[in-house]
Amino acid sequence: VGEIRRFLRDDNPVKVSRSVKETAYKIQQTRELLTARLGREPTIGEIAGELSLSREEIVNALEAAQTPASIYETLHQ
Amino acid sequence: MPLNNQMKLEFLSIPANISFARATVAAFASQLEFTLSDLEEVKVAVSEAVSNSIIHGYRNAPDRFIKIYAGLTENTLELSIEDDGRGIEDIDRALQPAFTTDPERLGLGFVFMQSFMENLQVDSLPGRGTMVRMSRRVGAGAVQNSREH
Amino acid sequence: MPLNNQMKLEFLSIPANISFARATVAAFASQLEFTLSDLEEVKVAVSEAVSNSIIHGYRNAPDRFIKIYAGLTENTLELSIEDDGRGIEDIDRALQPAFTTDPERLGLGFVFMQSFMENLQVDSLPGRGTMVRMSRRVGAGAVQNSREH
Ligand SMILES: Nc1ncnc2c1ncn2[C@@H]1O[C@H](COP(=O)(O)OP(=O)(O)O)[C@@H](O)[C@H]1O
Ligand SMILES: Nc1ncnc2c1ncn2[C@@H]1O[C@H](COP(=O)(O)OP(=O)(O)O)[C@@H](O)[C@H]1O
Ligand SMILES: [Mg+2]
Ligand SMILES: [Mg+2]
Repeated sequence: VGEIRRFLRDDNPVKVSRSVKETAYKIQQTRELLTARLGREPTIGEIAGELSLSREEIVNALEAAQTPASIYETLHQ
Repeated sequence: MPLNNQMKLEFLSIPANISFARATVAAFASQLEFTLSDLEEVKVAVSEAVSNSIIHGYRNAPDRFIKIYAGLTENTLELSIEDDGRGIEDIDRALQPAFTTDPERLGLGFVFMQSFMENLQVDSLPGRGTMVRMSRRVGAGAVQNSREH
Repeated sequence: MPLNNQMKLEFLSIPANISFARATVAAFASQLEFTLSDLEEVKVAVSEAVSNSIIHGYRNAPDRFIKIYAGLTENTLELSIEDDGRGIEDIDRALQPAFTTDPERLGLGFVFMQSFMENLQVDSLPGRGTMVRMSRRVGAGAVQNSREH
């Protein structure tokens, strides 16, 4: 378990962390790449397959990278 | 159409949960073959409905609950967003573009929901609460988009 | 400690919802100042508990429901994961490393939950269901980690 814990460790603060931003950037890059390759917008499954991420991880990375999500939230946080 | 998956989410009526709710619905919807743009639009619709419940339904009381029910058929996300807040007096009027009961707002929430989702249906009883139902089919965005060009 | 936020999530007992549940809990927990690694560990614990409900609690029946309740205090995520499935005969034995009732499994689920989370508590009644409670404090991982080195 100690091994797995060390393997998983990556001590970036999660909110607006560099690696979350990098993941979000990679997702957008892959989206453009696949759009060019397929001649249409890729599905989330196709992006997930290309990046070896789960669909949900893609959704969460995009959400985390774009906080605050709305003017309303900005005003109230 | 038979439902292949179902979830129910209940959370406190605080602004921090707008982003949580939209991410959760998008994560659930991502089990279907939506595009990222489809999911972005679904997220906007969820944000609008949830912030309406917080702002209008509960008038920013932070101790009430909002419920989201979501179902997936083979190709459709079905959504319902509910509060038991103040409710809407005149639903037809509330749905009109630029109608708002709050002079600081734009009155475009329902317009967004209507244009990004399908089958928008609003049920409400003054003093009892509001339920907003809508759905989104895989491929619907693409069709709409190509029609636009 | 007072709760600053609360959510409840209920979903069908199908494998596709394991990754949905872990992503949802992580999105909720990310309202506190957890690190990415903290969240990875929370996600492992959620996966283990949810897959236990699916595999052991419901023996892979796809039409049952699993409930997750989550609360946030100023610095702690509190979690409870519940099913109303078969239940556990002998909880102490189930918690032991390498104990499993399924010869194809490793019997390490509870070990992971115990090492990644704090205050693991298991309540269960045979034939009625199982409730697993656990919590995770901000900064707990860092402390534990520096102790290990
Ligand atoms: N959940 C709700 N509870 C009570 N009233 C609501 C709710 N949702 C919408 N309304 C009413 O409908 C009106 C229009 O909503 P919307 O189109 O989102 O515009 P806006 O939020 O900018 O006012 C609101 O101003 C409000 O009066
Ligand atoms: N939700 C549950 N319902 C019924 N039995 C459970 C549940 N969770 C755990 N168990 C029992 O506890 C045992 C140990 O669980 P765990 O440590 O996760 O190992 P594994 O899942 O690999 O068997 C399981 O084999 C099962 O008998
Ligand atoms: Mg609105
Ligand atoms: Mg297990």
